[in-house]
Amino acid sequence: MLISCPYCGPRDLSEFSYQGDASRMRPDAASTDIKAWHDYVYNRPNPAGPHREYWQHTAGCRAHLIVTRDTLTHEIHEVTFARAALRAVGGRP
Amino acid sequence: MSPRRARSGGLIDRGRAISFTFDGKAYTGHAGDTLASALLANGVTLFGRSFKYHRPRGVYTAGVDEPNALVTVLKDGVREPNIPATLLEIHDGLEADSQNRFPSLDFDLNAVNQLGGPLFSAGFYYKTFMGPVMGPLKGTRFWMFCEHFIRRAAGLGRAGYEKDPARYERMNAFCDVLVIGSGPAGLMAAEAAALAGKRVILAEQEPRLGGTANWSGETIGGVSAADWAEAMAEKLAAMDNVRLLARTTVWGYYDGNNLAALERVADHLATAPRGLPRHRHWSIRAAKVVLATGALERPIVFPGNDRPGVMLAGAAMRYANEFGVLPGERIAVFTNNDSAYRAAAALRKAGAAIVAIIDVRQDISAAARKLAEEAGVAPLTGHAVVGTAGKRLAKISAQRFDAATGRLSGDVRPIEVDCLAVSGGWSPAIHLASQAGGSPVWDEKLSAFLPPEPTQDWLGAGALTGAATTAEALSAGRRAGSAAVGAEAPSSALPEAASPTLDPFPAPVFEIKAKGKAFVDLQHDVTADDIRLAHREGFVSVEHLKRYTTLGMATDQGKTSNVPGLAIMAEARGLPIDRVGATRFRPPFAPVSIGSLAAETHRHLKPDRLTPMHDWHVERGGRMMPAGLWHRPMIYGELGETVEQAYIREAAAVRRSVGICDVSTLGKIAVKGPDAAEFLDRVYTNVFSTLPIGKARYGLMLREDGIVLDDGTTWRLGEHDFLMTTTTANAGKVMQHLEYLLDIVWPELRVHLTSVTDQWAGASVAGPNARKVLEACITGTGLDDAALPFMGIVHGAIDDVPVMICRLSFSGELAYEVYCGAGHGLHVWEALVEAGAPYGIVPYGLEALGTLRIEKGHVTGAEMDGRTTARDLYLDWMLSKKKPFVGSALMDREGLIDRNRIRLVGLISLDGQPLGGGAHIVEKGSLDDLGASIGHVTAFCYSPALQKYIGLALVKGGKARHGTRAFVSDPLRRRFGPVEIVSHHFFDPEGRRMHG
Amino acid sequence: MAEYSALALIRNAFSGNRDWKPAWRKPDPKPAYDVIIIGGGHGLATAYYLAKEHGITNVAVLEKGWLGSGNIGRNTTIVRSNYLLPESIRFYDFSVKMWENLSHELNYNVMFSQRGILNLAHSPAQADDYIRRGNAMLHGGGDAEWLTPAEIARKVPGVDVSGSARFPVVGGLLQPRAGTARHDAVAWGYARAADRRGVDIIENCEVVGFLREGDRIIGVSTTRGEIRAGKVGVAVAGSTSRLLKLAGIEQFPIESHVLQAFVSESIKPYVDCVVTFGGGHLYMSQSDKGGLVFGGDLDGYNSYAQRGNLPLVEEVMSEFVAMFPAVARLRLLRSWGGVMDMSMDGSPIIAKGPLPGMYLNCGWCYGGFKATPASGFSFAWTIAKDEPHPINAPYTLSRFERGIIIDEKGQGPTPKLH
Amino acid sequence: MAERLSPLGAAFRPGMHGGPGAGPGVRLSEVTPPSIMEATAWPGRKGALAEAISAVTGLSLSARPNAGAVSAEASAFSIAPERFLVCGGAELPARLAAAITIETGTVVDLSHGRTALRIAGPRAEWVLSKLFAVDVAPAAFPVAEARATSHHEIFAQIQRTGPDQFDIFVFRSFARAFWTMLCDAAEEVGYEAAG
Repeated sequence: MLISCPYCGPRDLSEFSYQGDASRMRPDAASTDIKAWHDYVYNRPNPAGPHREYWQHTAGCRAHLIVTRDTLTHEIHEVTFARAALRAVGGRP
Repeated sequence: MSPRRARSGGLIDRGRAISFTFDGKAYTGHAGDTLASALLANGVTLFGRSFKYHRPRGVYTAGVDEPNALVTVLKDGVREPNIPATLLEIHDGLEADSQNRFPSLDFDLNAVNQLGGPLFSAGFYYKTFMGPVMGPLKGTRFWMFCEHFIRRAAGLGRAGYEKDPARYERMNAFCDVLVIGSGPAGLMAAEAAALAGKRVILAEQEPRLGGTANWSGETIGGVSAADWAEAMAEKLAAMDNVRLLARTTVWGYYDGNNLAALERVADHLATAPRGLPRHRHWSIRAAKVVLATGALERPIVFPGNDRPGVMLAGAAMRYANEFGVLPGERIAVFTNNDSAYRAAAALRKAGAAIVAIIDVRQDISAAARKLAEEAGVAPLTGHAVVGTAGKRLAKISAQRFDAATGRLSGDVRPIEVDCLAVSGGWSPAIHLASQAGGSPVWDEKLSAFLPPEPTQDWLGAGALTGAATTAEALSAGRRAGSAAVGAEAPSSALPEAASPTLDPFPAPVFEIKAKGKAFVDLQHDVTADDIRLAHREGFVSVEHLKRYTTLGMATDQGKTSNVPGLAIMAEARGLPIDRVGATRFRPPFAPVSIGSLAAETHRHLKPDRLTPMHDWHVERGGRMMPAGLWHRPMIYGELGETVEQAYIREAAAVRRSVGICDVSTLGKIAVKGPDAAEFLDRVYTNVFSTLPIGKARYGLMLREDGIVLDDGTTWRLGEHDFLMTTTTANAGKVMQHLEYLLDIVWPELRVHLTSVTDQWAGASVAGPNARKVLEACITGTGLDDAALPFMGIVHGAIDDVPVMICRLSFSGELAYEVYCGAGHGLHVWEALVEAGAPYGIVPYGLEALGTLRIEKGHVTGAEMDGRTTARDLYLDWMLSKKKPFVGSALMDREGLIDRNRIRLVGLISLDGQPLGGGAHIVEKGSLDDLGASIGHVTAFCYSPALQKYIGLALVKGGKARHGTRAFVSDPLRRRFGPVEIVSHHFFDPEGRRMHG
Repeated sequence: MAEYSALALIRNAFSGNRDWKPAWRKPDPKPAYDVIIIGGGHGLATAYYLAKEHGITNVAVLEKGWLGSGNIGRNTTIVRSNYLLPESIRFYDFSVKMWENLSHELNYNVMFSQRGILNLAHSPAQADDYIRRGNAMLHGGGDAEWLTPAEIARKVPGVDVSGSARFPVVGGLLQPRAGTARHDAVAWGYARAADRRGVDIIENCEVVGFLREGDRIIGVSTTRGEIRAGKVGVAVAGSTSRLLKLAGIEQFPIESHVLQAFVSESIKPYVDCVVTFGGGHLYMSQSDKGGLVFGGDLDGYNSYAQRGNLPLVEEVMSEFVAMFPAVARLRLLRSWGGVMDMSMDGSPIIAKGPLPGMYLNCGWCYGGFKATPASGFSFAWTIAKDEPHPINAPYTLSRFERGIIIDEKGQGPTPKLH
Repeated sequence: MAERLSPLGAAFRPGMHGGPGAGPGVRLSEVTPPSIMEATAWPGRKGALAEAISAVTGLSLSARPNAGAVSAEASAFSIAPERFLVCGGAELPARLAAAITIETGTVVDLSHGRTALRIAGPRAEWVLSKLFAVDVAPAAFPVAEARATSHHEIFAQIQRTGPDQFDIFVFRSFARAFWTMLCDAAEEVGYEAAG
């Protein structure tokens, strides 16, 4: 599998670290809603099909990426910088 | 002259004789021979013994699909089993041995297995060997007794235990087009893409480019096909944008058009030149792939079809045309299709007598008849071979056969032959296409699976797609090559190929049912009856068939047996073949050396990570041990010292006077930016924003789930400038954790992180005389309590080298961490050692470091094992109540604050014996009557300060047990003894020494 | 019924093996059952124990493909109970004891061979870890031995115990009662034994939805029609999230990951026990056919594709030759991928719920095969009695919310690391 | 002040090694400059950072991904979306720190933390291809560009400083291991280790 890092270009999978589901929403830091925290930390949609997920280009530019990838075919549909995307929406995907 | 070498013809170099041995006997062949062709030329027909019945077997194919002729190669002082003789190029001094026989290939005792044939039917072992239900052999014992013999009888070659001395290498490649297969289609594809100026890699598994052109006997462009291929290869080789990879098997088609190939660089050489790898593992990223992998011939299944002397017709033709070898002198051909007629004609032309062509079809094409004439024999149509005889093939029997009903009739006609060339049609080599994704498509007329619709970026050409003639292959190849690069096809005329207009479609006959064992999978000894038995017992899907009978699971991966096996099951089920299912092909296409995939790591698994003072440690007798990738001194051994004596000496010296320890491996992260302090407040459990410049603070990090992640000190060097330290083990993990938080959780924070672990060399100088040592060599700063209080930071110089010193202590002594640029690390270290000489400064290793920290009750990875909370470690005082931090939300869940959790305590051995890391703690019991575990020892040492064996432990209830007695229980090492549970703060709990 | 035995084998050999009967029937689904189990892996064992232990025989096992096509037929066949935490030791030791009698119980040779498993330790800290585990096993009633490098060299020739190894071997933890079994035989043996007790094993029957009455699950709709049931058990490791989505549960503490497995060409007996490499992550054993069967880490990302990646192949081979330097000269024959049900703490869930009428058995990570008997036994118990057996009582779904985590590796809620 | 010590130690063996004899395929050397700085901009400030670096070093640096500039005294390469690796003389750290305000970004001194190894010669691309999964063909990786990648655990920033010349920056603690691997990979084509 090759991931097209928006900075480095297409690179081998082995250069990236998988950081999991990108649809998780971290509760507000001060929130004491255990249920919400539990959902954030433990629960996953784990879809069979397109999956938005975080990857870090650890062995390259070290940026975190949001990758949309099909878990049935491993086809990658879209790659963007995570930080820029999240800043644009105030940290809430 | 060898008995079976044709007088002329073939692409071998008759001028170069090559000597080799097989089973210790010397033979001669020619350059260009494979072991198979050379042995055939020498009249050898017996190559090996089969897997289960140990039946004698001859060479069956001429290539990668070989099920029988597997040999062990002895080279470089090591054994390499299971190499197909058909792929093994001979070289001077080659030593090969036959396999799976005892005592010899000619006389194999295990052949007695044949007598039990019906007993050893498919899956017989599931039904027996279970042994008695009662008595001494109950349970698994009887089975394991039987299994011992089964294991010895099974297996093919014998592997050695010596380390493989060969060099392996990985190569990364990128190209616009990867063309796989260099037959006429592949050559044309490569040329078309190359002429468009694109980067092309052409991979061919054989030593010589050309594929079928090397043995088809056809002409292309007015010259012999082999000459045409050679000219094409030369033309491509001269182009800068083309890389030709011969002896290279593309074996894996992975996601993202990443393909894996094995290049056999030096196997064919008597000795490899220095630096040349034996095998090279190519990882190729291709924008497009052209699959021109051709087709593999398959046999017809009939009784006695495994006798040495029976081989595929295409293989027989190839031996004659490519190697100038006659697989027999009196050859019969048995076929269900036209292609075998070409073999007959070629073999005749090479000098063999064709004694019969037996064809299951009643009617054959005119072209086939003409070829039969060339072969000098009238085809026996509507007939089938029903048996064979002879130790090596001497006779076959033929009988009238109705292809529509499969019925045999009439007299059995014996025919004396020494070789039978069989063709059951051709199966496109769809393996890579199938690996790429999608389901193969059954073509009824071709009786073959065609490649699936591409789901990745590949195009097919040639026989792979069912093309029947060379002319079709040439034009399809060029089309594919051009299409792959999005270019117009070259305008030059296609080379003309002259080939007979054969009927491309075989008769759908896969098996001749008559009396006797008819083998489908030759290597695994799976018979047609085995398949029918599987059907009878309900193992009817293709996967069940494979698993129950082991069909296609051998080293040839069913290349010859797959379709016949499916066909026999389909018939048993009364279904069309495609309804039985197609096998999903998985990497590798053909077996690939494990060494090549390990590549350069075969010689050294992981890189060595060294501190600036590494060589000093080694020179001073430091016994180095791995700490992750780092090498760190465990002890500095003096003559005659045990490890325990050494660390006690080192630790005692620290408590008594002063010691020095290399702490360069600690993770160090520069945390910079206007929001750095805020960021640290969020990731640490305690507060850092209040930390003054020039001071350090101990910090604790949790995971989001409330479990301890790591600890360390962080130093404030400026308003926006922090230096964080982490444990050696967790440096990478913490860095990633922080980067994740900054990129994803708090993208609004203005903080930059940089790993500076390697920038700084660190030396910890500890002991009552530590300050004196530093004072003896430092310039530019004072070190008294006012200038450098506990947890203070100063800048100065040692021997003109700038240093940064933080007064902090892991040992409980007055101690300083001295940091300088790594390139100066050794210099500063030596200056410190010199300054310490008057005080008897002692370098100390990890064991002494551990001893000192155990005496102080400091926790490390053994206690922070990914399951413990801050409370478990009595670090609750570090959990700020003023602010949320990572992990604060979930750290108070009921399971994490349970009173019965295992929590940190100290242990004192009461019997004067060591405690043992990993020992458990029990309230009562003995080695013969193990009590219930209430916890375990995480670390232990002999404490020179306390003059006792002490340890840290995680014990249920923790503090509540202080002052009570328990036992350390280590049944694994037969140790049991009394302990007292105490506070983990063993030594100087008030911390007077480090503040002193 | 054709009892399997040596005598039966001889008798049938004389009659040309024509009288063997199908190992299990191929019935059409009935409109309703007392219990439906979705998944022909652990589900087969569950059905068998429902029938045998609880007398519940009106049971159907639904398998979407051919029987054994899931993880029960795609693993590296290791059976062991060398765990650290008491909950795990109790459960897996129970399982090993069941394995020891399984062939007799099923009248089917599942080829459980107690050749032992040896975990090599490569640093003093790792040795302490393994010793802690070995002692935990012994205190929990299991078996364990500690081997020195010299003893390891004698027991497993070919292992690099030299000081020049990148991560020198400092010792090894041996569990003698561990071993390997023939994975397909386990599926087929349970299927045959359950079938003989009246259970309907229905292949090529994919569940496409749940039948509900309010919150309650009252059956399933399948590619072979609707089937009603008093209770529905879900045991579909690798597809748990997909199945639960059909029941309206969108979020669950499971991720699906690919694990690759490998087998070398067949060779004469080379290594007797199962060996694991502590300098990385690798396990290997030799099958009765002679192939070296081995595997390593997960590919490391969510996947349902049963397709492995190349870098992981390279990584596994690197570790393999580091442990056994001679195998560089051997050849990789086949690789395959399976989809693992990775839970958030690396331990399974075997519990009632999460909806009324539903029972869940999932989260096996890549340790499900060895659990088959105990999993089936305790799941059957839970379904039959509506309460857990003591061995599966800790494996609740609520444990994450309550913080009662069973984290063998101490990796926290990062499924790819378990 | 004391000389900065090379991390290569005894692994550095000057002279000709390996290969078939017809001259070295590559030349290997350590070229760690006196100063190595990492400079990182806040989002949207990469252009300003490039200007500041240019002002200090006299290079004409763009903010384009992977791009760099080299002069006799200094070099700077973009190594990440907002990050540059800047090399130069002993005075560079102080000057760069002064030129880059907290409003633009931050700088970190890595002069001791990274080691630069140079591979030059006709077979440099071939040898590098053994170690790195990046396309080193000139069209894909032109002169004055950089690539951040890794050889297994060893993180590496590769700068193409000539048609046949690459400078590889690795973490100092890995430098000896990487040097050894580089030599090993070059053995096939023959190499000269030079000071």
